[in-house]
Order: sequence, then structure tokens, then C-alpha cells
Amino acid sequence: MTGKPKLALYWAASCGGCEIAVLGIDERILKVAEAFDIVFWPCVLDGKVRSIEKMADKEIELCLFNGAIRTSEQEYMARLLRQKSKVLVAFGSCAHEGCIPGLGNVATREEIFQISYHDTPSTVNPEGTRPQAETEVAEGTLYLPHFYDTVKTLGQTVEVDYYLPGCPPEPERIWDALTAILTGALPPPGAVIGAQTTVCDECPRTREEKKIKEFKRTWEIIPDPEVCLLEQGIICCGIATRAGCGALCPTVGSPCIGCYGPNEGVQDFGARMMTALASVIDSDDPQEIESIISRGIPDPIGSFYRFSLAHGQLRRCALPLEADTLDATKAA
Amino acid sequence: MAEKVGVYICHCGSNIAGMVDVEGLARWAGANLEDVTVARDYKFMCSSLGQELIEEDIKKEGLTRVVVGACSPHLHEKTFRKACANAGLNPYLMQMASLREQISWVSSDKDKATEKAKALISGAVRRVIEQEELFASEAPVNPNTLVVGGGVTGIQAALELADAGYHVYLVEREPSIGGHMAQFDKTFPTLDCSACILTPKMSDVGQHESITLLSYAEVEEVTGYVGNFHARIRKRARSVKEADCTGCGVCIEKCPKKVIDDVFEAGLGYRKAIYRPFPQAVPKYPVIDREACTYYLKGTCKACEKFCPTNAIDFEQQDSFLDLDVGNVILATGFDMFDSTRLPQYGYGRLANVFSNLEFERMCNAAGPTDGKVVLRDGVTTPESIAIVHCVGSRDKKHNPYCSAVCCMAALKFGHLAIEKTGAQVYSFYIDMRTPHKNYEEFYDRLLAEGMQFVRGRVAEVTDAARLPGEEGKLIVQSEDTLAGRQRRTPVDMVVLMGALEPRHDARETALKFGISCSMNGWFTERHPKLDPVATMTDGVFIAGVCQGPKDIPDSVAQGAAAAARVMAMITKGTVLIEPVVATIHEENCSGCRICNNLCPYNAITFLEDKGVSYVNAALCKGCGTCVAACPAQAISGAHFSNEQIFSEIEGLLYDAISGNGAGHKVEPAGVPA
Amino acid sequence: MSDTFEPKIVAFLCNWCSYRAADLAGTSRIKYEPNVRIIRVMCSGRVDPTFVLKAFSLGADGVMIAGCHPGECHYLEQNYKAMRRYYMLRHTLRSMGMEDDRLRLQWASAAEGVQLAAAINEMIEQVRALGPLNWSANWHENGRRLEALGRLAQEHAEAMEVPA
Amino acid sequence: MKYSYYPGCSLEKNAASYHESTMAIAGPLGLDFVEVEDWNCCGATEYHALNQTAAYALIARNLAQATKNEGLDTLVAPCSACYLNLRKCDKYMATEPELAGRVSQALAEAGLSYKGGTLHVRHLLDIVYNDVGLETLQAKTTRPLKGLRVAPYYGCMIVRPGFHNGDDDPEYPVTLDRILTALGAELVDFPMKAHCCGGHMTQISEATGFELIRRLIKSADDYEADLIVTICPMCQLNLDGFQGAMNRHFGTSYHIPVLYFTQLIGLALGLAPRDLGVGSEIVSAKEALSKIGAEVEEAEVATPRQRRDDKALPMPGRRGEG
Amino acid sequence: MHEPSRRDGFQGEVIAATPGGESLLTCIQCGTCGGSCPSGADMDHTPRQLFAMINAGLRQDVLHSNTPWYCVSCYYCTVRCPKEIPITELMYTLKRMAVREGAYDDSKAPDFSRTFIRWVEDYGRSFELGLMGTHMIRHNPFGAFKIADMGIGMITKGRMAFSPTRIKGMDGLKRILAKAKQLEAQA
Repeated sequence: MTGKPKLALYWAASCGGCEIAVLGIDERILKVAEAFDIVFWPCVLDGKVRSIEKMADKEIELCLFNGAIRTSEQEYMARLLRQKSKVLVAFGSCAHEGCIPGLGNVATREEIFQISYHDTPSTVNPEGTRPQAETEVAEGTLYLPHFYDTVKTLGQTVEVDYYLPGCPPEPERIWDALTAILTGALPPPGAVIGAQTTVCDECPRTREEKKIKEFKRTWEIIPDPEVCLLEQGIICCGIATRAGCGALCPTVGSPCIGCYGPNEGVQDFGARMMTALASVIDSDDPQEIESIISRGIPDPIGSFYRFSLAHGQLRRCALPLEADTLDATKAA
Repeated sequence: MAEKVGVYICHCGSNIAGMVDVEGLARWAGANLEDVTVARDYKFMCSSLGQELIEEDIKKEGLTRVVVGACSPHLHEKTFRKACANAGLNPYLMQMASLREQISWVSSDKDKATEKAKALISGAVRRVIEQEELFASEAPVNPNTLVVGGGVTGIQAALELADAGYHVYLVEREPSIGGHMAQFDKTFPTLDCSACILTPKMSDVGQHESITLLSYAEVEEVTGYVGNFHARIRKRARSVKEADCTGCGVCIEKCPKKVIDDVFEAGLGYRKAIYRPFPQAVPKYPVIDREACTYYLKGTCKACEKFCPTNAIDFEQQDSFLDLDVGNVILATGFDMFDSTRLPQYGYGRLANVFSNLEFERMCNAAGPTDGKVVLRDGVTTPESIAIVHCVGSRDKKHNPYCSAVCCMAALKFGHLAIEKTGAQVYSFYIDMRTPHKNYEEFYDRLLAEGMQFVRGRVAEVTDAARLPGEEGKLIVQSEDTLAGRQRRTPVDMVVLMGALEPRHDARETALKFGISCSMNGWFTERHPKLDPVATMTDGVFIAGVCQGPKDIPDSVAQGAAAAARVMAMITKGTVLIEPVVATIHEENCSGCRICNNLCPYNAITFLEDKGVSYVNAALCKGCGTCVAACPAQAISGAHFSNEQIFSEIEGLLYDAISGNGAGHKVEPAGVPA
Repeated sequence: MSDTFEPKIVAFLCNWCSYRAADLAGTSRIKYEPNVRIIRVMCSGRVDPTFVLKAFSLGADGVMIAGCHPGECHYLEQNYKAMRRYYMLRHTLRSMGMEDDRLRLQWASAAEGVQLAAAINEMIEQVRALGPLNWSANWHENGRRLEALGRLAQEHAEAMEVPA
Repeated sequence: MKYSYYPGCSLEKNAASYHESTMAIAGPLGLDFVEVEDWNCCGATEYHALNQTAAYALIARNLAQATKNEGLDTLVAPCSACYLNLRKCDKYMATEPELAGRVSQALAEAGLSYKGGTLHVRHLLDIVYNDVGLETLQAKTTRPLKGLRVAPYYGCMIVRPGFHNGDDDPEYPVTLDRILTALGAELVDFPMKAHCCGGHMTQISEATGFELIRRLIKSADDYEADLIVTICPMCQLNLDGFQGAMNRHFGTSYHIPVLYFTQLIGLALGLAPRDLGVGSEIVSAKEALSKIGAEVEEAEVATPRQRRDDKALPMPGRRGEG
Repeated sequence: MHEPSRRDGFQGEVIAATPGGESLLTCIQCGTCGGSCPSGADMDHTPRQLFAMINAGLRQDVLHSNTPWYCVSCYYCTVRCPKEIPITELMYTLKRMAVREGAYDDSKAPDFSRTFIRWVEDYGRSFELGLMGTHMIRHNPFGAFKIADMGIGMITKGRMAFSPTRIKGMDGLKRILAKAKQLEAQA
């Protein structure tokens, strides 16, 4: 046993991009290896859950947890790692605010299974087989994790010490965070490690006062390279998205889609986008306003909650009435 | 450290206690709400004793927050803020819950009302904990005052202020001040000659060194705030150079063009194209009516110019603009007269000898078109019988639901004048005789004694269709004598319609211009119907006279003086407290996206190019919070209405509903008492 | 109290018109149902969509936003911003499967106590007809979530008994 | 312009001339009327006094029948009483759920149904004034009614209860006036133009009924009208049919013929009196109509002689001149 | 909104049976109705008095009053009423109440209505000759002479039908009216 502080990295409902992002800090990864004893990183090293289970509470110094919580197994791991780690970091957008997996909250488990195991053209499943939580075989019962109706963020599942936003977090920000943690120069627990302002702050485009008569889809115009995309009618989330990426997308003419999540203290990313855009619609006539909105924003959830549906105030779309809800007293 | 909140529930006599279990509510708050250290109920919290209660607790218990469950904050927020301040607690750490207006007075089930009260109190407690110390800033009060409307009300207000040594700008739409009162012959109940008591006041205004009289002018726009308004005045082109005009009146004499005077003579008389509404007009300068003047129509004539001894005529004169800085505004814009053609059954405009009340006023006026003779439309015949019809367009859902307040007394006055001048038989057709003022009932008695006949019954119609002998050639007033319970046809020579007083046709635009509101009937809304009748919801803007609601001359004058007194108080104090409820942009959070830049109607938000952030000018900010709600980066905070405060209030209000934090839900149906 | 569903409505009233309309309803003793809980804001333009979403997530069954009539805003034109946000919000809430009647934009001048009371009653009726919103119940899994969790824990615990 | 047409009982017989003249002018004015199939009596004012549900059910049957006229959503009634009943029923079927419910149940008994607002009920006067228009009338006039002093008489039921279509004033309506002026007639400023003819009063209380008739006839006579022009069969019946009895009752000798406005339009259009049912009135209009064609200076509203001199004060609403 | 306080008693009945009747509560006894009524001179009470009596709960006096029966449905009162009370409708309501309870002194008017309607109920159309005949013989045998010339005129001018027309859908109409009366009885 070395005396080095222990480091764990885990992925739950995520695409793996965060893992790559960690390696994105290039050779500095070696510094990390020097500084830490990496005890658990399923994507990169071999390791056993059991060995974690065997650890004493808080034995792990730092756990970088990426991915949202979609299955019982992920929730179990979240609880386990929380128990064993001093510092638990929600790493990346999925853990922070649900991200793309969180968009699953527009549907139910039933609907998702229906699509992925029947409806998709590439599916051949004449028996209509579906993953079962329990399967009896000769050897006994086989278990699969239970698949939830609703994707939750890490913060909604266990207590989180720090959030590192981004899909994925920029290597530099990751490094900043790591050094901060190593040097103990940490913000108060619960904080988001990152900038306190939004993408426009880093965006090179020129901005004027805003008045919008029509919202445009990206394919509808070739945007002027100098002028603010929003002023050209393109829904750019830069106004509401936490800075830190260096305004990569808008700089190259593609609107910000909000992967860095809301700014400091904001409780609902979508609400900020809605209120800001609505405020600058250039019309006082109800009919006109309604048509500007419905024509320009065919998919409000996709436009305003692409990364934060699970994290917003409403967290998901209404369940169909038949979906059975949990008896409250048993919750969590 | 945790806050110490004091909760005070007012009984408001039985107003609240009658519908809300106030003791229970206080007990509940004390026992169940976090951070509540004191919870009391008391008969009248707004009483000095009630306030002392709070002050003592602040001192003794070291309260850091106060919640008062009583009436609407619009009534007593100031009171309780003062109480807190007296005890050394920042007044903005007090929050009111409107248990009376929002619960006891609108509910009919005591249990449900009490439940709602719990929610409101819990909301207020949660909110107040988030509230922050704020400090009202002071702004100087400009000692000049803008008075809009030169009727007797505006004149009174202007003189009160000017005599006290403060400068007044008096703006009047017509060429002369004087308003409706200048058109009257006598005033009830004293029968003073209207001109005799008004014209001295008018000339005082004309000569007063502290009054700038802007007649034939209108207010274009008003900006700024209490103590510091800026008003833009449009002086319409008189076509007469006031500087050169001596008011000799030759021009009027020589003008060949005669037109009907629809304004001052109520359409009963004529005036010239260049005119002065009436001989004692103030200012004395005439005006050319460009719609009527031959020169403007045909390009020739110029008689006035030829004969003017001082070359004061200026056909090219343009409207001019005047920018004024004033500290306060008094609106005394008066009323319009009901157009009786809207009630065809009374025949006005169709039957020659049906007259409007204003026409009759002019007819009685010695200086009027008939030299004070009461005659029929033919101009010569003296009526032997006259019917005065009350409530024409008043107390009538189809026109104006309200009582016009002055018509009964005016009708009595007409009765007296008619009897005096013609000896005619005068009938008054009334619904209810309303004479509730000093010496008014006595005046009624007098007219009864003078033989005026009173028929209780609203007139059904006035017709010239004779039915019975003796009706030929007469106007027949058809009514029910409700006291006799019989139909009655009263043949008369002349009918006078007591038309309603109506809000100015442009009252709503005026209200908008000055940032005040109108009642549903279109009268300007006072701050409080009983306790603050001349102030409005907009600090520094006061209302007086009929523009606030129908009233007679004494009441109007009283209000004019009252408004002036309120303004003087402001001026003598010298400064006004500017509510610290303003928006602030936190530079560190602002990304300079400029969403907020064009949201502020007062242009309080500017973009600082150098820093690349937006900035709110607190002096201009009126605290509406629109920018706060709009900022996508949540970089703008609104004092006293911060997100945290409102979030907490929502949580408090819904204390008994399903909590939203994902854990520990009660899913029992909402609404069941907790 | 009756066991019929009593909706909870949170209403945001502007200080100048609608809140005064509520005061007027009070002073003129106009009765309306007690299901509404009023929050005073300076202007309907202050109402942040987050307030509305928060109210829903905290258990409100309906939310009303009330302001001065268009053209009569005490702050000249801010109620138009409120109106635009209302339509934007309604557009999104629809796509999230929430009924329109649960969010209402109401104009009420300071003189319209009667109208405001009537509007409140009407909204309460509409929402009562829709039934409880109970939005946060949407977030919960059926009971198998806990079973599954328990079973995992169980399984792992047993596994640990096996000597390494 | 095609409409459903509900003649009503009166037009079958006693007011046949109203029906005939309406049909006669329809062609020239480009109006096309399709009679409601198997219509029934509207119950006049009588049924309301006995049984509300039955009264409205009776009326509603006509509305239901009218909806059978494919593609015609306007129902025209020349009789004011019928018009008011149909119009009121149509409104209440929409605004009075309880009553409407009962009526619908009743209609269902005969497999009929009517939804308030389906039809647009209008009076013939409204059609002529708004759809045909004064210009057309003027243009088509070949026999101007010059020199004919006519008293326009509206009665109660079209102008009054606020159900009526146009925004004509319930106290002092003018649409008929304008039509007659357009036809060249000399108008009398008839003060009783919207007063009551007494309806069925002659049958309830002769004295009352005759008095109501007298008022109208007297006033028309005071204004030296050659004839009264009406738009309602009940009014015509009272003023024309009972004029003699009224005269006898009061010992007077008024002789004022009463014609339907459609008859005058017909005459102005140059149609033959007989095709317009002229001649069927009890008080002969022969003499009065003989005036048509006489040369008179242009018609204007005539009022009783009045003293006027330069001292005269201007009239309100007649202003502007110096 | 306030619930109008006086929904009980006679006034309540009258209000409930009249479309828009609630406004009766707002009557200020101004007498515009009484003044406007063309047949007001012959009424026992002016409409205004009737409303005061309704307010006072004088059921019998109201129902026995001839006032509603002298209403000629000219609607002047209705359009002139400053409180927009549907007075003509109220008169119909009072007539119906009186008929239902047989509470009227002079049966002339109700009989006229009944006779009129009897023809309508049997034939679907009204029948003037029949109506006048029956009614006159019953209530005013000599009056017939007064208006004889009129009758003769009407006949000679071909304005009087001698036999009623019967509509085709008579059975249907009968069923409708039967049902309507049944429902009215329950209402």
C-alpha cells in the first residue's frame, strides 16, 4: 500500500467521451499517476467492485464520476463510491445535469424498450425478446440491472462535492480542477468548478441590442461570420451557457448548444433561454408572437433542455397516466 | 446564524378575526415555522399599541425579521416599516401578508380561510428570512409645480402654491382659464354670481409673478420621477404674438367671420374666427381659429392684421415647445358634458325647445347669448312652463352607472333662476333628490317654497306628439309619478336635460402619460378612496376636482387646496426617499450578451463598451424587474424581489403541498389540511 | 372539509394593477375560492419562467400570471414581455405534456376586482377538472427500483462472503 | 342573394298583400326567397303567456325546419312578431342552457334539433336596407314617390328588444326613413314611429286598444301624412283594419291609409298596384297614391309649422353654418 | 362574486323563471317603465309598483293584478330601464304563473291567448276568423257589431280565411308540444 491518495474514476450512463477527455490532458496524466494511486477506473484499468466494497469509508481521496443514473446498478455504484470517497466530483455534463442520456426523460422505459427492441428498422426480434431484470436458467436466476423510467443526475442520487461541467469538460478545465483539488485550493463544497459568466464573454462575435422577428434553423441561413448568431435569428445558447469552452462552436459559426450547463446559481437552464429569447421577440401581437415561437422553435425541449432536462425544475415530461408511480413513503 | 422572526397576526377588529382563527394561526406559526421565535395576535396591529408590541419584541427578543399578517401592504406597509425602523431594525426586513384583502374579506369558510392564512404566513416567513437590509436614497425635490387644467380647481391649487412663494406652471388647453365655472351664471346654494367670485381669482393667476400661465397649450410628455419630473409642453399657435398684443380687441370687432361657439357658448351663441372665449378671459390675448378663419381657408382677408395697432397678428406662427423641470404635478383636468343626443327619447337635437344644462347655464348668464333672458329656441318667446329632467346619462347602465352628484342641486338652481326670470311653472323630474351638504337641503326647501314642482319619476320620453287637449304645440314630458303611482303627461314649453358629468374623452391617454390609472368609469384613481383622496399611486402626481370623480365647486376647490398642501409638504421637506427597489447587474456574471439592453422603457440600462458589460443606472431604474427576469446569465439581481426571496416565498406558500426535492413526498391529494 | 380535490394555484400579481384588483376584490367583499395563493411582484415583467416551473415542481396545480392590461402597464410596456414569456413557456410546457389550463395569463386593471375574482374562480374550476398535477410523482420509479437496489446490495454482500 | 323565407300566418291571408308585394319586388331587387318547408305559427306573443317551453319549442320547430334548406344560413321574416320570436329563440337556444335543454328534448320527439346560432335570423327591412342598399333602390326607381307625404312606422318588435340586427336606434330608428327618401317620398318626422300599435289589445280591452291606435293615427294626421308605411302585419291590421272602429269609438273621422313598405318599393319600381296587393287595404289609398308623379321640390323631412326668425338660436347637431 | 342575497321566496321564483331575471334585484324604482308603458294608464299597478310588490312578497296581489295582461310587449320599458331589467320577459313570467295558478280576475286576456293557441295546437297555424269568432262571442258579443264593417271589409277584401290550414307535420308538432308541456311542468 502506497501512502498516495487514492483516485477512482467511474462511468455510469455516458458515452465515454469523458474518459477520453481525461486522457486529453495528455502527458500530464502521468503527473496524475504520480500524485495518485488510481484504485478504480473500469474503462482503463482492471478492477473489481468488490475491492471497493471492501474499502473503508472515505478511503478514496477523490472520485471522478461521469455519467447519469439510469439503472439500479449505476445508482448502486454511485452510492458505493460516495460512501468510500472523501471527495466526489460529478464529472461532465451527464453526471452534472443528465446531458443527452437525460433526454430519455421525454419517454418512459416502456417506450424506450419498444423502440430499441422492436421499432428500429435494424432490429430483428420476432420473439419480441426483451431484457428482463430476472431470468431463470438451468444454473439458477440471472439478474440484470433494473432500467429506470427517469434518468437522474448524480447530484439527485447522492451528495456531490463538486461539479465539473462540459460535454466533455475541456482538458484545461480538468487540469485546473485536479490541481485545485491537489493543492486544496477548493471552492466551498457543492460548487461548480468553472467560470461565473457565460459563453458570450468568450465569443469574438460583435453584439448589438437584440430584436428578433424570426427564429431560424442553422440550415436556413449562412450566418454572417462577424455578427452575433442570435441577432441573426439562430438560437445560440451562448447567452445562458457557462463559459469555459472558449466559445468553440460560435467561433466557427455553429450556435452554442449549452453543453457547459447554466451559469452560477441558475436553477433551470431552459427557463433562462426561454425568458431571454421571449424578451427580445419583436412583436406585441399575441397571434404573431405565438406563430414566431411555434414556427421558429418546433422542438422546445431539444432547443432549451438538450443537456439539462433531467436537471431542470420539471426534470422530465409528464408520464403517461398508466405509468405506475411509487408510493411516496418508500422513496429513497 | 439563524434569523429570529417575529410573526404578528392582526385581528383588524373582527375584519380578520371574524373569518380566520387568528389565535390558532399565531400559535401554529410559533410552533411549526422554522426560525419563528415570537408569534402573537393582537386586536389592531396598526394601532400605536400594536406597533409598540413589535418594537418591544425587536428590542427585547432581538428579532432580526418581522412578519405582519394584516391588511394589504398598500395600506400599512409604511406603518410597520416605520415601527421596525423605530426599534432599530432595517425597515426592509419586514414583510406583510394580506390576510384581510386576500383572505377574510373574500372567503366564506373559516377553516379554509385559516388554512390559506397559514400558507400566506409561511410564505411571508420564508421570504422575510431571505430579505436584505436596504437603504432608501434621497433625491432633492424641485420646488416648481406643474398644474394641468385651469378650471376653478387648478386655479385654486395654483394660487395656494404661488401665494406660498412656490413657482407654478399652469397649463390650460383652452385659450383662457376659467373652465366650466366661467360659463355659469350663479352657483348653488348661495347663488353667488359665478363670474364675481371666479374672475378675481383668474386675474390673480394672470398677474401672479410666481405663476407661468400656459394657455392654449397641452402636455406632450412627462418623464422622470417624484421630485424630478421633466414635462414637454406644446404651446399651440395662437397666430397672435402675446408679447405685442395689448388685448384691445379691435381684431375681434373687425373680424368678418362669425361661427357658432361650441365650447364656451355650448353651441348656443356665436363668436368670431379670431376670438377670446369671453370678455374677462385670462390671458387677454385672442386666438385665431384656423379652421374658420377666411385667410387660412381662402388666403385673403387679414382684416385683423390690418386693424391691429401693435402688429401682433402672426399668421405664420407655429406651435412651440417648452421643456419644464418640476418636482410635482397636480392634475385638475375636469370633465366633459354628456351629449344628450345619445338619449333620443328626450328629443335633444330634434325637438327645438329641448336644451342641455350647459345651454341653459349660458342662457341664464347675463353675458350669454340671450343676455340672460330665458327664451325658447326661437329666441324671443318666454316659456310659461319648464321641465327639468334629472339623471340624463347618469345612474344608467347603458351610459354612466354613477350619480353625477351635482345635477340635483344644479336643477334646483335652474328652478330658482327660471322662476325668477320668467315666473314660469317649473317641474323637476327626479329619481332621488340628493342634497347632502351644508345648506343644500335648505336650498331644496327654498325651492319647494318658491313653488317649483317635484315629480318623483325618471322621464320616459319627451315628445311633440300631442295626444290630449292642451298638448298641441307643447313638448309633452311623459313619466310615471312614482309617488302617485300614476302615469303623467306634462305639457311644457321648454325642457332642460341635466346631462351627466363624464370623464374627459382623452382621460385614459392623460392617465397613461402621467403613469396613473383610471377607474372603470374613466375617473382618475386616487391612492386611497378615504385616506388619501388626492394622491395617486405615482408619487409626485396628485389629482383634484372632477377628474377624480363627480363633485361640486366647494369640493373641487377643497381638493385643489388639499393637493397644493400635499405638494407644499413635499417641497418644504426638500427631499424624497427613492425606494431602493432597483436592479443591479453583477459585472463578474455579465457576459455582455446585451439581451437586457432594449428591455428598459426608462433607458436605465446602458452597455459599457470598455468593460463589455451592461450597467443599470439606479437613478433611472423604476424597479419593475423585467431585466432581472430576462437575464440569461442571471447576472442581474432585483433588490427586495430577488430570486431567492421569491423562490422561498413559493416554497413557503406551498408548505403543505408535495415537496419537489425528489425525496420524502406526500402524495396525498393536495389541499387536505396538513 | 370535502374530499373533492382542492387545487393549489400560485398567482403572481403585479403591484400596480392586478394586486390592487385583488385588494379591490377584498374591499368590495367579492367572494372567491380560497385555493389561490398570491405573490406580489412589482410587474408581471418580473415573473421569471423559473418561478412558474418551481411552483409546479413544488406541488402547485396551476399558476396564474396577472398584470395590467396591454397598453396600461405601470412600467409602460413590460407586461408585453410577460405576455411573450407566457407564450414561450406554454409552448414548452405543452411539449412536456402539461395542460394549457394550468398556466394562465390574466389582465386585470386596478378597477377590475370583480373580473379578477371571476378569473380566479374560473381557473380553479378548470384546474379542479384537470385533477392534481402532482408533477414530482413523475420522477419516481415503481417499487422495483428499491427491490433491485436491495437485491444488488444483497448479491454483492453474499459474493463477499465467498473466501477470496 | 338567396334566403330562407318564413312568411308567418298573417301573410297567408290578412297580410297577403305584404307577401305578394315582397315576392313582386324580390325579382327586380335580385332577392331569392325559399319558403321554409311546412312551417308553423310562431305563437305570436300569446304562447309566452301560457307555457315558456312550449312557446319556444313551437318557434324552434320552424328554425329546425329552416335548417333543411341546404346552404341557406339566413332566415328572413317579414312579420316583426315572427321575426322577434325566431330571433329570441335562436339566441336563447345558445345562451339559456336550461331552457334550450328542455326545448331540444321536445324537438327530439319529432326527430328535430336546432343549435343556437346556426341560422342568422333577419327582418325583411334589414335585408332591403343592408343587402339591397339605397343605391340600388334609387337606381331602380322608375316612379319616384315625389309629393307623397309618408309617415314611416316601425312599431316595436324589430327595433326594440336589442335582438335586432342592424344598429338602428330603438328610440328613433331611421332605416325605413332612408329607404323611403331614396324612393323619392316626402318624409314626415313621425314622432310615433316606434310606438306601439296595441298588438292584440283590441281583443283584450277595446278602450286601450283603440286609444293606442288613435295616438298613432292622430299624430300622422297632425303631421299631414298622406299615408303610413309599415313593416309589420299586426301594425297594418290595427291601424288599417281598426281605423274605422277607432274613429267611431272616439267620434273622429281620420282617413290615413296604411301600406307596407314593400308595396311602396314596388310602386317606385314601377310595378302595377294590383301586383302589389294594393287595394286590399280597408282604408283606401287610392287618393293618396294618385299624388305620385306630381311635381314637387325635392323632398325633405317635414315638421309642423314653427315660428323662426333671425333671432332664432342654432339647433344642437345642426351646427357648422355661420 | 357576491351571491345575490334574496333568491328565496316569491321574488326568487320570478327571477328563476325569467331569462336574465337576476337584474330585478337592482331595481331602483325610478318609474321609467311605468312612464314608458303605452297601456300603463289602464293597469292596476304600474310595472314599477309590481316590482315593489314582488319585493314585498305580495304574491296574490301581484298575480291577480291585470298589469301583465295589459302588457303589449312593446319593450319600451326593457330598452329604457337604466338597470337593464328584462321587464317584458318578467311580464310573461307573471302571466304564466297566474295562468298556472288560475290567479287572474278577468279571464279575457288569458282566454284570448288560450283560444289563439288552441288553433295553433290543433292546426299548426293561427286562424283569425276562428279566433275572433270564438273570443268575441265569449267576451264581447256586442263588440262584434262595432267592428262589423271591419270584418266585412276584411272578408270582401279577401283578407279573412274561412277555414284554417293544417300543417303536414301535425303529429310531430303535437308530440313536441306534449313533451314541452311535460318538461315545463317538471321545471
